[in-house]
Amino acid sequence: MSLVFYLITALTVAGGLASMLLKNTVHCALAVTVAFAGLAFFFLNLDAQFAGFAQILVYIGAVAILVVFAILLTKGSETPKDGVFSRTWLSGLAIAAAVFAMLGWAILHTASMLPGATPVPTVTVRQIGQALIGRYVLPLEIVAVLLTVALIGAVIVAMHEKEGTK
Amino acid sequence: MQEAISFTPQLTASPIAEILWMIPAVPIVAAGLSALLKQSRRKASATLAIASLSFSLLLSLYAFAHVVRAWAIYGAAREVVNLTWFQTGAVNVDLGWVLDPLSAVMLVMVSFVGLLIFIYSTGYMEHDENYTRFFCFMSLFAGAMLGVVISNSLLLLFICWELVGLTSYLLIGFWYQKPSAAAAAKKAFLTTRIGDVFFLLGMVWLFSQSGTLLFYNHGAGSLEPSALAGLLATPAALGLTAAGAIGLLIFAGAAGKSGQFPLHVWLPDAMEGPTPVSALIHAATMVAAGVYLIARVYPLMHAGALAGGTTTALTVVTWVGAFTAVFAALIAVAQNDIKRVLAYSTVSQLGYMMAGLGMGGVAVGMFHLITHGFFKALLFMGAGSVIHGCHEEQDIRKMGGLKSDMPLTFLTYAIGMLALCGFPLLFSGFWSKDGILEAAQHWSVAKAPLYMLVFGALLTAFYMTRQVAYVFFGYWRGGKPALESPAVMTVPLAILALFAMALGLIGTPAWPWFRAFLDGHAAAFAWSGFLEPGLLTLMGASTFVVFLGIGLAWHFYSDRSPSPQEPDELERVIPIAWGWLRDKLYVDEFYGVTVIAFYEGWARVSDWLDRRVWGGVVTGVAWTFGLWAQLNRFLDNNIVNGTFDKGCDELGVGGGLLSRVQTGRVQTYLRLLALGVVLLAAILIWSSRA
Amino acid sequence: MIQNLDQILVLLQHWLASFLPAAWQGAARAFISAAAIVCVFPALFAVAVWLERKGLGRMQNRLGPNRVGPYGLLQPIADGIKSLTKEDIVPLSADRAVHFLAPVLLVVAAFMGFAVLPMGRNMVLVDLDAGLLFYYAMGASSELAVFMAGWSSRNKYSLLGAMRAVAQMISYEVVLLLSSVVVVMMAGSLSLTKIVESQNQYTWGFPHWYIFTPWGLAGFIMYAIAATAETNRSPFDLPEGESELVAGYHTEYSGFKFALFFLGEYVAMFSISGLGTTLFLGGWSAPFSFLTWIPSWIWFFSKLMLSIFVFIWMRGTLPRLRQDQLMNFAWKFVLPMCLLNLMVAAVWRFMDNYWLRWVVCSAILLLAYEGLGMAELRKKNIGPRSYRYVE
Amino acid sequence: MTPLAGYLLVAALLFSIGLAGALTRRNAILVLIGIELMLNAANLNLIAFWRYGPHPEALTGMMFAIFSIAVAAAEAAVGLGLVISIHRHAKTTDLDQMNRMKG
Repeated sequence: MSLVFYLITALTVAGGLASMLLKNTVHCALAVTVAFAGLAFFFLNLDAQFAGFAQILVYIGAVAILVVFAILLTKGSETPKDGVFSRTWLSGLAIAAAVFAMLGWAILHTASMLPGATPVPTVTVRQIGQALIGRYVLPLEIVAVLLTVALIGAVIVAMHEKEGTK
Repeated sequence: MQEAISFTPQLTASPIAEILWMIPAVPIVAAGLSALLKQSRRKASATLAIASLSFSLLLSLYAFAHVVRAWAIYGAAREVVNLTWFQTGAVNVDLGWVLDPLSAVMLVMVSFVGLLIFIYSTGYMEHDENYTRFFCFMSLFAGAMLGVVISNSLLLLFICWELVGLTSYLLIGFWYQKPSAAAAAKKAFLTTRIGDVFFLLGMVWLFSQSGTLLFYNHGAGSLEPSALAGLLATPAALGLTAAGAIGLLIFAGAAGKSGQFPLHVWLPDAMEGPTPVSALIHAATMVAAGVYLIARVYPLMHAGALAGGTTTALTVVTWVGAFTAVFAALIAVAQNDIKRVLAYSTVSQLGYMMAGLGMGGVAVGMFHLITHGFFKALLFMGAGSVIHGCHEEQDIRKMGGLKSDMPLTFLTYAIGMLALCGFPLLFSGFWSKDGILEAAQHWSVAKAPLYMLVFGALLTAFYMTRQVAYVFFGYWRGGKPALESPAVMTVPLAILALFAMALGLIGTPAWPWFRAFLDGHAAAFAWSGFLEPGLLTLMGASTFVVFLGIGLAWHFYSDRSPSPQEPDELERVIPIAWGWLRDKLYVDEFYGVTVIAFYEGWARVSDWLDRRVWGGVVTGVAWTFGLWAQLNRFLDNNIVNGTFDKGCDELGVGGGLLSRVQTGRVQTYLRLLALGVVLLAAILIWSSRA
Repeated sequence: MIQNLDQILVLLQHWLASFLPAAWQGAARAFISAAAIVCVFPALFAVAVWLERKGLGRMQNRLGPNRVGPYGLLQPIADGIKSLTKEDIVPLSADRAVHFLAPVLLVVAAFMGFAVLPMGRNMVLVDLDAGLLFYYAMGASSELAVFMAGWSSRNKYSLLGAMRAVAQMISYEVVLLLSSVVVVMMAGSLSLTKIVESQNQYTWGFPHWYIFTPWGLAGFIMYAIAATAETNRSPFDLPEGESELVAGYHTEYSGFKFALFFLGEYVAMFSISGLGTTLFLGGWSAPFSFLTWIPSWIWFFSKLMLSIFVFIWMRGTLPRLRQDQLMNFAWKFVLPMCLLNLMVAAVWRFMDNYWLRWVVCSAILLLAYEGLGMAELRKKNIGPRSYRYVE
Repeated sequence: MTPLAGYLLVAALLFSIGLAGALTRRNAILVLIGIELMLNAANLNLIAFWRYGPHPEALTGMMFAIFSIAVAAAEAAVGLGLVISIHRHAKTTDLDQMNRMKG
């Protein structure tokens, strides 16, 4: 548990909390990018360089931008009159708390069995590439198809209907 | 990438085995090319198809010769080339092809008959505007079929198998403007699909058990002793071993393709397609693919049989085959469509093959398959020639006396008919059927199949003679007079006729070359082959039966009056039974009734569920309904839909009552979800501690 | 001697670091290099601004800055002082925090890119195994900064500019990535130092730069286009098209923050040119084997300045595109070409006959270029502007 | 407390935060953001287990994380597309008002 770990934790959790609590939707989006960045730092801290950079590229470079675009397109940036939280926010919070309690309990209960510090694994990008087209070629293909389908689907869903196609 | 797909064969096989893949590949490529051709490039497409298939034929002949040589030298000859398609996780997915007597024989048969039919169809399809499409599909089919033949991995076989099914669908529905054709195509596709589901199950099971789908892989294949032992060790349900159960599942797939009894309904309707298609796909090759598949996995079916004994799987195969043989023959007696008669006869002959496989082993069944492939193709092409000559008339009651108008067709057709009847000594059908009967005679389990098959032989002789009498003898009952077909159609007929006679000689008891070849031991010529106990009596019996059938039919049908409306002679004798037979023993109707009964039961059950269980089930049941409707649409449209709508309305009502729970708010659902997770986890933890 | 001249900066760094206890030296070296980067590039920025204004002036038949110092050489300093002393105005309705963070984030992101650029032999701050990925990750985060700037100033011009900028940057980022993937395929590594090493060889005195291959040339051209768009330079400078929306996303910025934007833009330009140099122009390697005695970093920076000059030149020459033309160009022309280029690279990789592969690859590319271009022209999506005069 | 346990705790916390947001916010887009957070927490778990697991050289956890990042990107694209089209029809992104599906 190094100092770095605590710093990143603070950053990430703060980002996450802010993104869920702030009133202004755009602020939330920006805050969540902080959380994403924090997670990327976590990955780097875990010697998963590739995953970390991929995280930044995908989430900050793409998802965050998508989100802010969506916010602006749906006029979501101005805060609604009747509060930002749904009417039944209390039960939701309770359930989330319950989930956290459950998870935390499980982790702490089994913490003693978890492995301690292990030697740093050396993973080159080359190895990852080999794995991607070797052992994991099938998942790779499937993900490729999925992405294509998702892209087309998103376009079709968000596209303006022409007259008469309704 | 090299790691992922390494196309290096795992051992060095002979050059011909190395390039065996070209046999199916070339026609498929040809199909791809002719798919790009313009509709007007008729000659080009035909040339492409014929050239590619002739290439395949040459290769096949070479491969055949190679195998024969190897067999002469080493006895058994089997070469496999396997390669890894891709690997995911620890699992290798392998493909491969095998060159052994079985595949070699089949290769030659398929490519030879196929080539003849291609040439024939250049004449037959002359006036069709979708000529190019036709040849594209045909060569695609040929390629896929050859792929089925050579494949050494159940996966590859399944892929080609599905391709074959697809092309069959496309070709039955070739004249999709005719609603009947479209319906027939759908029916064929879906019916075979039922079988294929079981096939798939069997395949997956086999994979999970033996870890490979390769048939032969130098001791590591799934059909080789080590794997078979493992399969025998693992018990399945109903006292079957895993081997038996998998075998039966695969047999279900085979039954679907080659129209065995429960799933035979599609084959007669498939005659909606062009006649060359019926000849190639639904007589000679594709329907035989099922039989070939069983022959291929015979070790699996036969595994665990004691000396001279049999296994459950094989017994099932036998009974299904024998029953189909008689059943279809009965129906064939009362058909008036020239092609339908042949279709039912095909079904019954396939039954013979299955029975032969079940009782006598690979050689017996395969021999009948090969001979049947030739003479049934001959018959279909003859029928096509007749139809062509009679200006697309298919009803035999409106024909007659053609023996003078179309002498060549008549001659060849007569030869084919005699071969199919099993006319003694001169015709191949006699020897191959005799082999099956002999096997039935020595079968240890029961004698009933023997009698069924003999009866079947009688019927076969009867209905074939009836047909010939109708078509070629008596007076011309049609409209404008018939014309002989062009040489491009009759020459292939002649060639096939030659084979329909000569081919029998490689399988006589005196010189069982074919059996020896397939079983991998030397063949010797000895007249003493005839002197085995009971053999001569059996031959005498079958000969007598054949003559009896021909004689009866001749007695009934030799002198028909010129009026096409006049009822069938047999109908006068046994009107009720006749009606039954004419209506194909009401199988389709029977399916309709049973399924509908099942339907209403299901409707009531689900209705009851709805009144009590909440919305999730509602959609579930509705979905199942949808599935059933999909699956049964081709059976009996109007009634099914009636029940279906009724059921859905009631579901709607029930759903309306019960879907009050759903507030339509996403977050509510998410909340319930999370809550459920927590509760489950809590239960889990609590139970694990207590 | 030559070696020392080449490595002089590295030696200097080590010498400086050697004053500290051994434990700290690693950190110290890193700090020194970072400091060097942070000092050098702003200086370069000043030079570049002067060059641009002078060059543009000449191209537009003006004198350009000539008041402050000889040939207006001190103009950048004057500008700097001015922008620093100016009042920093933040609109009342602006979102203060975001408005403040935007320029900072932009500059930081722009500078981060240099961390993985090898500016000479052994002259790279951190030699990451996934260097290229890191670079693009950093580049991606600058888009957010632009958006923040535009959105936070509560000004329709700013917002429009930001939207344009982000859309354009995203579209062209795809192209940027894909056009550099070919290099990765060939070098077999994402580490920029390895990429340079693989280009630092000579046959008959000529270097193995990737630009000297069909796919490399195509890749470089497409990379250059994408880079111009990424940095919002003319002819892709719609986001700050003065004539349309005052100054795009930094309309509402003044004084030092404006200077920061300015700086960030140029630094981004430097870093992206540096990357282009590294990927296609052989990084710090000399153009001829007999010139290798000249220090590697000189080569790097001269190539850098050369590409900067090209940027300026293009700005002086080409008219601005229209938004739809821009997008169509990106998605319907450059992107397909990029994808094709990948295949061409694969062909090149697996075809062993040297001359044949030259012919095949160039043929494919040229044909595709012709075909696509013709198709697009026919659809009137891109192509020469048409003018209609009053009869 | 082992480092792994620390990472797991952080992941759990992030997951719960995301869940809380997804359960309580009105704005559909923010619900999506919450879900993204949950996904990321899961990724953190995967990577952590990969790092401290017995076979890091097998890359399983890392691969899983990379794939899940890709899938998450697709999910975001589709989700936001849906939100936009819903907004086009219902003129709102407020989940409390989107209860057309109620039976």
